[in-house]
Amino acid sequence: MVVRFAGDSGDGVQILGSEFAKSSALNGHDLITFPDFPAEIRAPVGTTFGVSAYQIQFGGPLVLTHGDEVDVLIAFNPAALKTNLHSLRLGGLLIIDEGAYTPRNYKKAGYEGDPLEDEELAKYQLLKIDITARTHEAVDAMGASKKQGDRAKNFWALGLVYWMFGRDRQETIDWIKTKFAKIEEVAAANTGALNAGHAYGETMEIGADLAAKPQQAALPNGTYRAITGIDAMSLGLAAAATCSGMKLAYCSYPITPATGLLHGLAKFQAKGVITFQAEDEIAAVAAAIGASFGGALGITGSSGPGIALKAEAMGLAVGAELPLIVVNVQRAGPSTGLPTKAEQADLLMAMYGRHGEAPCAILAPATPAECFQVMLDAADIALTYMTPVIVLADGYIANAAEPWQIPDVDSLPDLKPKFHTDPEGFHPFLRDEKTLARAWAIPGTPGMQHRIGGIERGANNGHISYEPENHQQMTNFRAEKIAGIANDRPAITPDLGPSSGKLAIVGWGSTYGAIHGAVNELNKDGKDVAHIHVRQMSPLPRGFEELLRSYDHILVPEMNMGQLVKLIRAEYLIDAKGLNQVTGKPFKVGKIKQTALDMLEN
Amino acid sequence: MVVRFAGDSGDGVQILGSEFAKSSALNGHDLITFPDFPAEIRAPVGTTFGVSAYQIQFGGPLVLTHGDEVDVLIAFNPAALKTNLHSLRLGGLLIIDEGAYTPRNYKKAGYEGDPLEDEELAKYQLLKIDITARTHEAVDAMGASKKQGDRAKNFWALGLVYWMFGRDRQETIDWIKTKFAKIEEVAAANTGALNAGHAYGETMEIGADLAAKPQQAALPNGTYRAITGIDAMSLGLAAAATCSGMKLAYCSYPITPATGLLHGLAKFQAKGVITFQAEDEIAAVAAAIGASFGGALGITGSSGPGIALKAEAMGLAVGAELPLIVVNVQRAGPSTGLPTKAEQADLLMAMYGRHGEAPCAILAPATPAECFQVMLDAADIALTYMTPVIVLADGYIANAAEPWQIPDVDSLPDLKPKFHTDPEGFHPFLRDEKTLARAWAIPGTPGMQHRIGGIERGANNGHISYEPENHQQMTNFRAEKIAGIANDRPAITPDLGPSSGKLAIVGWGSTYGAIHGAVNELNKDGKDVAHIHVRQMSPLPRGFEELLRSYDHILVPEMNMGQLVKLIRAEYLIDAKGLNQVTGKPFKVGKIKQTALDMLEN
Amino acid sequence: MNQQLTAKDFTTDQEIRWCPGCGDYAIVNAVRKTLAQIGTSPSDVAFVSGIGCAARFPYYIDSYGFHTVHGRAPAVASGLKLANPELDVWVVGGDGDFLSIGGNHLLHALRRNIDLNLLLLNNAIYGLTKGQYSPTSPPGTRSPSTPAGSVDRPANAVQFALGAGARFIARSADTLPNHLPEVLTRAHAHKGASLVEILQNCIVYNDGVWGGMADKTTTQELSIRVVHGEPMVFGKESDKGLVIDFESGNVSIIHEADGPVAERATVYNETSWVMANAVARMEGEDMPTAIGVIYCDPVEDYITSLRKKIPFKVMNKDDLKDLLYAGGTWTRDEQSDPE
Amino acid sequence: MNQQLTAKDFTTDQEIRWCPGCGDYAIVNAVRKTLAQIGTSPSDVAFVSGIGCAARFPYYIDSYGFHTVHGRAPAVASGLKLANPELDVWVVGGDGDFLSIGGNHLLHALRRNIDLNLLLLNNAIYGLTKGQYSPTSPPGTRSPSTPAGSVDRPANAVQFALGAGARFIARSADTLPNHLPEVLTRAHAHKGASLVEILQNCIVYNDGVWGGMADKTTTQELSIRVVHGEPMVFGKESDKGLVIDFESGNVSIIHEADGPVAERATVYNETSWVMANAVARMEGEDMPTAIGVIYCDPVEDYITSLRKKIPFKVMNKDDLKDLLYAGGTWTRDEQSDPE
Ligand SMILES: Cc1ncc(C[n+]2csc(CCOP(=O)(O)OP(=O)(O)O)c2C)c(N)n1
Ligand SMILES: Cc1ncc(C[n+]2csc(CCOP(=O)(O)OP(=O)(O)O)c2C)c(N)n1
Ligand code: SF4
Ligand code: SF4
Ligand SMILES: [Mg+2]
Ligand SMILES: [Mg+2]
Repeated sequence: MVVRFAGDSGDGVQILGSEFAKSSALNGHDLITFPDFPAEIRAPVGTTFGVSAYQIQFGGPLVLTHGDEVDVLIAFNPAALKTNLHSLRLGGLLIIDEGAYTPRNYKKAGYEGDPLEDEELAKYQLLKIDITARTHEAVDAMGASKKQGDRAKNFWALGLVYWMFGRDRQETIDWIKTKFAKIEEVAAANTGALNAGHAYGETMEIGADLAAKPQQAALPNGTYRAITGIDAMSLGLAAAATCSGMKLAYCSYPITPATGLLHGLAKFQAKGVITFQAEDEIAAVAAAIGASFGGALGITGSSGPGIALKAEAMGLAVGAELPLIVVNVQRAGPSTGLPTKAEQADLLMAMYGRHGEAPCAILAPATPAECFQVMLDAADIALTYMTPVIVLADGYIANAAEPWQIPDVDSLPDLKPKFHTDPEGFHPFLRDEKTLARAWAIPGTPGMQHRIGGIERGANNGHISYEPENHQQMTNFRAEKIAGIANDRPAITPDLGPSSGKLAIVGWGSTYGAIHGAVNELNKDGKDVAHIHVRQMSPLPRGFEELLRSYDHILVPEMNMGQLVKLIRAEYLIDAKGLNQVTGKPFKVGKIKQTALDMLEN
Repeated sequence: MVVRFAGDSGDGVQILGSEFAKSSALNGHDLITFPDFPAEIRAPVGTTFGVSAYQIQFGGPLVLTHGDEVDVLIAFNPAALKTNLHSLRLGGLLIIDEGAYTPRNYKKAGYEGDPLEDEELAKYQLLKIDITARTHEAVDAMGASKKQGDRAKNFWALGLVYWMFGRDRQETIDWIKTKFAKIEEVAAANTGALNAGHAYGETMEIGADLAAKPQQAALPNGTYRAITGIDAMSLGLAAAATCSGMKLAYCSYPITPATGLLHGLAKFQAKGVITFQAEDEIAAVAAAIGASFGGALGITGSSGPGIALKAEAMGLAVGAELPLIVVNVQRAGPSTGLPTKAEQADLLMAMYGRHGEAPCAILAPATPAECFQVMLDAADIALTYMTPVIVLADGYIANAAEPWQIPDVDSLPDLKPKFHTDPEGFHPFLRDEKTLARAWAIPGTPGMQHRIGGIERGANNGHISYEPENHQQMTNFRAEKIAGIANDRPAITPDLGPSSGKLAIVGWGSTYGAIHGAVNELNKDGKDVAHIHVRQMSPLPRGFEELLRSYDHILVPEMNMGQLVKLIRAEYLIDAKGLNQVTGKPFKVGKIKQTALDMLEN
Repeated sequence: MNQQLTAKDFTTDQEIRWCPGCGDYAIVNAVRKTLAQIGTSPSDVAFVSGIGCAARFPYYIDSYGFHTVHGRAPAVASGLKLANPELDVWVVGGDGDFLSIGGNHLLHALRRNIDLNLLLLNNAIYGLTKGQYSPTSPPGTRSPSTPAGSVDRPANAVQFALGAGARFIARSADTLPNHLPEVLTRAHAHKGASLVEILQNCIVYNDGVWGGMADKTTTQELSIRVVHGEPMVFGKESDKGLVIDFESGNVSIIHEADGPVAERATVYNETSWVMANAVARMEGEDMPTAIGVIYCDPVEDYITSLRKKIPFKVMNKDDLKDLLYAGGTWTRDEQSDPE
Repeated sequence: MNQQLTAKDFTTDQEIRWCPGCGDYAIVNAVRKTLAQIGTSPSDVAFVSGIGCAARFPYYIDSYGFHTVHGRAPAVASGLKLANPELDVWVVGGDGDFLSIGGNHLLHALRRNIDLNLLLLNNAIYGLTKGQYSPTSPPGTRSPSTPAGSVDRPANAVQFALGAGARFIARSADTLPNHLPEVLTRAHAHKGASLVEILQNCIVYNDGVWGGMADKTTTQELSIRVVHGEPMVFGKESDKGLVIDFESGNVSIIHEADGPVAERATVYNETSWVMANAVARMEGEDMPTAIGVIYCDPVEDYITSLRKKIPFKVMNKDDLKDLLYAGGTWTRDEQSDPE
């Protein structure tokens, strides 16, 4: 079941959505939510570029995407209708707030005439309710001002959908109480609106005809919370601090959509996280590197333009062989591009976007919840191999939410680094034979003074060295160190489908849900298709070539013009085909499925 | 014939070398020279890290590299011997300045005992001359101070080699006169030393036994000058200014080895070149972009670390579709790496080192002299397609010199841009149907006001657009525009050898000479091998795939860990093999030849 | 252009995308009005900006516009002016754009004294990225990145510009529709880099940060218009004045009640760095905010100095020939192939 | 450490790679001497630098050293200090490193007042890249990138730091082996960001840029040691003095011949930004260069302020649990598989 709320930025759509999501989870559904913010902070009321939307798919046994097509669309004003109608499936339920469909408003949205008169709408089940008026009816008596009444209409709509999907209102009522504890009349108005919406639904028997009742989730027992990717990253980093016993220094400069990580971690300051809003992205990565030099786990995060600025300093971390995590919450580029839209077009920059031979490890979470574990893995790799690790998330993963089973804190891995303290025979480029990690002695350790930097170092003494053969050797070390990570980590296996066969659809990052959904459907249709999802982009995972070779065809859907597909082709000379889309929007399951079917036919 | 001069930074080795090179050219030889600077400005006298060297290969019919092995080595002090002896071929002539081989000096160089007593030297023809003493004998009477006398020993040595290779001294004597016009006693001392060295050679009949007398060059008739890559780039840009009738704005921040371009162009200021030393590399590229926005040809240049810093702003130039030339004189990385050593490890950064899908054109000169034409090509592409063009040179090409036939100014191409001046139907993202270049109207043109920037633009009106399909379309345009450049430019053909056969050795950039030399030798030995040299790295040249497919094997020698080879493999699924070396030193002909022979055997 | 221009001539058809109530609206109007008064043709004007709410400016001014990348506008504009010195170049950015990521470019543009009009729209917050504190936020600012309150000591734009060697520094506010154009006109007239700090209200993330400046009545109490050659008098009733203690640099308030302020207040001298610094640094509950041309002490601008040394010309074929043939050349003129 | 340290304890086995005669030698010696006197154990000291001749510094000091990338040392050091506040952190860079590419990081390190000792080795030239002019080069500097002479107005490090809000600013020179350690000791003692500008001679590319400062006799004529609470007297015979005209900020020279200078010269006050600015800005043929602690007016440093608001602790499992369970949670406890 896919529900989409859309209204003006001021309509409280995001609150409405997230309350509904919480209730869906409490009702035992699996779910994925996706808020769709406007690019402007607060565009003039009623304009199309000021429309804010929130989409949720809930049900079971597994929900993989926020849904290709919407079953129920609630459009609070003409601008919301204009920009969102295309997402509604034919025959879907369209609820509109009649009170907002004035000529002034539909002209602002760019309609010539009254959109509700348009024949186009005949394709849907249209339900016109004057939500604004109904809300005022319910709350005006409670002492709320006109403005407060206007603002409560999102709760009225929430009450309505609660009725439609048989939800309990108590959690939300409690939440309203806490949230608006200081402004009693607002709390009262919101609760009143919620109840009124619910009663309206009940009276009018709205939604009784909604096709299939959504299924329950097939999730294991445990304690859950709904989590966005960005929050899962913050928590993953907090966990890395606990597991490593280290200080965590997150140094960043605000940028959409990475800023949430700074906000999230700043909230943890009192628990022991250091956050530092630097003057720019270069200072941010430099400070993170300084923190790592000082024996903390230095982390920086940004999005495309900011990551591009960090390239030079990341090279320093490669040369100095210091642990560092660089989170790139990708957005659509080039340049400023579409800052609020998602894209996966920074993979090759992550691989190659530094001067000289400067290999890094690169990980990419596939889902919001996975971000937690990926951050622990990133910390583990950074500390074990003394290397920068790039984490490639994107605007979709960052903002989308899904249920996440809260892990047992005691079962988290031990990430404690081995700091060197014995001066005997020490130099900073002594290497661990197995991992090739260099020896890490941190400032303040008696007797271990040494100097590192970005100039090439002698492999045998750690001093500056301009020797030709030494440069070759150190370059080899740096390359082998990263390549060697694959040996210590799990071999790749398909996420779904047969481990050999006709077609493997290979993805990475946020295309997970769409690919998984498509392969699921294809398998159900008896098609010999597998889903392979790469989370370890550099080094590519163990067993990847063999696995790929066990299928006749390889399809690589990416929200870019073909980047992973290039790596696969260059690395293995396998004729993988790309399915590419750069529209700032996630793939639809249907598109991937259709492409796969076409490939299977040929 | 390969001669190498090596001495302390203060010994005047670079002057000695370049005077000898000039005389070699005047004598009708082809030649390539390569200065080998120390990383330090002026390290303490006598230390190995203060050694400065200059190598020249001269002869004919064609000289391709500065030589794998040295025939004559002149080592002014023990440190020079220590760091340079390995380059001398067995049986080669070793000339040392006996006066400098004191215990103090050879200890400073890190020798335990007197290196001249070492049995090792038996492998060479050792010629010990107390050059310091001989110089003083010659010049002390001329009123030169002790210091001036000491400093004249490079001219003494020059006189000696002039004798050995039958050269005329007059040009140099004239040059000394102009150069030291203001300090007469120095001019006299230098000339005196030159003559004395020559006389010494004559008397002692030194060099009479030098194996083969070098051949004359097989160069076409014309007027020549010796030119380094960096000077050829400066002149190429100056020519671009003349040919386009545009202002040329070179905005840069000093960095080794790219600084020469700033120095070179600064000298042309009075002729109409604008140079701007910015506060950093980001400001430099930003100013160049601003200059282009203003209707000039904006150019920036740097080396690896500085280029990395420019990535974000280069994305802006891609998005805003402005002409821009970015010269990267590559040096060994990662990070500060080996700043004075050459490497080709920034190719993939040039291809992919920007966030989002941000394709650029990339050119790479193969030889110093070629840099002139490549700059004209870069300007042509930048202006024709409204795109950034990256030029990948390296420290070797920048500093090496070879004879260059000065082109006829009247035969240079017309690069005049078509500025739009007609407001009718104009918007800045109107595209030329053929080239896909957007319309360029420059500030100051009446009635053409418009706004550009890094946010995605509507293909149909040039306004900001967040439309999903528009982003796809614009991304396609940007990709197709760059891809289309290949159609308008020549198809690739082998530089040497058959156009199909057993093996093609494919190179780019400064490996040209070594590959050409190797293929030359292989062809002479009757081997079925071709040399293909790529100068157009993005888009890859027309006909490249077909050409590659016409050979059984492809070998790609690169001074990196395998970058062009990755592009070839990904693009064409051809199993090209890499031959990789990152020692900061150019390839030796012998190494490439041997690898080719090994491949041919298998 | 001969006919009188109006603000409309500098208005584009682009819908403004600032939040309703944002102080930027008033600023864009003031700028349009100023441009019309100055009378340069729109096609000879260029607006360059970085990224941020403020940096959206070029879309709303009908001129040549370049919305570049965050922080780099002063550098882009420097290149533009070097290449096209006849253009009237305006640079617009927020406090983050100009003083955080772009601080270095601003420093060097000011120091070099390139003839740019730099408008710093200071709302003491990062608006576009939803409200993080900025380098001009007062200590203790609670924001999503400083939930416990910031501890950084803020940058003072005027003081920074003085330290950078700027020769024209002014301050006004979004709430001063008449004063702002006056100051902008002065900035434009100044040949060299002119920095105008415009106090701007971000109604969404930092509403009221400039305190009473927004309110007509309180403005007169809370700000002082410094005017060259005039005593520093302020207050609705012109009943207060400022006296600079030159030795300490401290400024104190005097009251009409204690004698005529116009006679006792320090006479402002816009060419004095001491006074400029003193009024920029004034702090404390009652101290007013100095607005007006705070410092103006012209020296020759970069391009004029440069062109005195190296007159500009376009390179022609003869110039090129000179360059190509410079240094040693030799001519090869063999009748037959060499051996 | 209890036993008395010597300069040798801070000396590495690395061969120094500066040009013979470079002013940096004297500076490294003065720093070693200062460190020994301060007496912090070498293992509790860290040196961070960017790139340049000056930035080679860490190799020659036996401590923890990080030779980072060009311009970023103040930012790297800020992160280091935040992570490891007990370390004694020194940052060394040239005028290019600190004021050209690194100007913004220096600005923000000073503004934030992070407890770093920042040594700016100012030779008014780019040494390592072979002699281009720098932001501190005097106008008219001829260099390979400005063959006709530079036209930029130079940055004045002290004035810049004042504008940036620095609370400790000092100046000394490579030629003052006793003065330099004194100033360095003061800088170290200052809690917060301390900027020390050290005039340094680049014998290869800018020999003599600081004029007579290099020469013992002329130094006393050409520089003045400003000392808090003492009259500004200078000259070999202490026969000259400086008087600040506070209203204009101008400084003039007085002579013993006209009356006792010690009585007439202005008494220096290092807490006064007016005096600091005045002596930083002095210009003209005869005007001496001010050396010494030019400005020192401490305020709480960044980390102290931060830790007052948010005491530092290491995150433990309970903290983590709190975070993981924050927000709404629900428990799933089905006996069998859901439908
Ligand atoms: C390289 C880069 N870093 C960060 C951002 C994100 N960003 C956009 S505007 C902005 C700051 C906005 O603050 P300010 O400059 O004060 O302008 P305002 O929005 O307040 O007018 C930031 C951090 C970006 N676009 N590019
Ligand atoms: C990103 C980057 N840009 C440029 C350089 C080249 N570079 C190295 S040091 C330097 C400037 C040196 O001047 P300064 O900081 O004054 O130090 P000095 O050598 O004079 O001591 C430059 C431009 C570099 N290493 N990295
Ligand atoms: S966020 Fe603030 S500065 Fe930005 S448009 Fe809205 S009110 Fe204006
Ligand atoms: S170039 Fe100048 S600053 Fe650098 S080491 Fe030599 S003398 Fe010192
Ligand atoms: Mg702001
Ligand atoms: Mg310097």
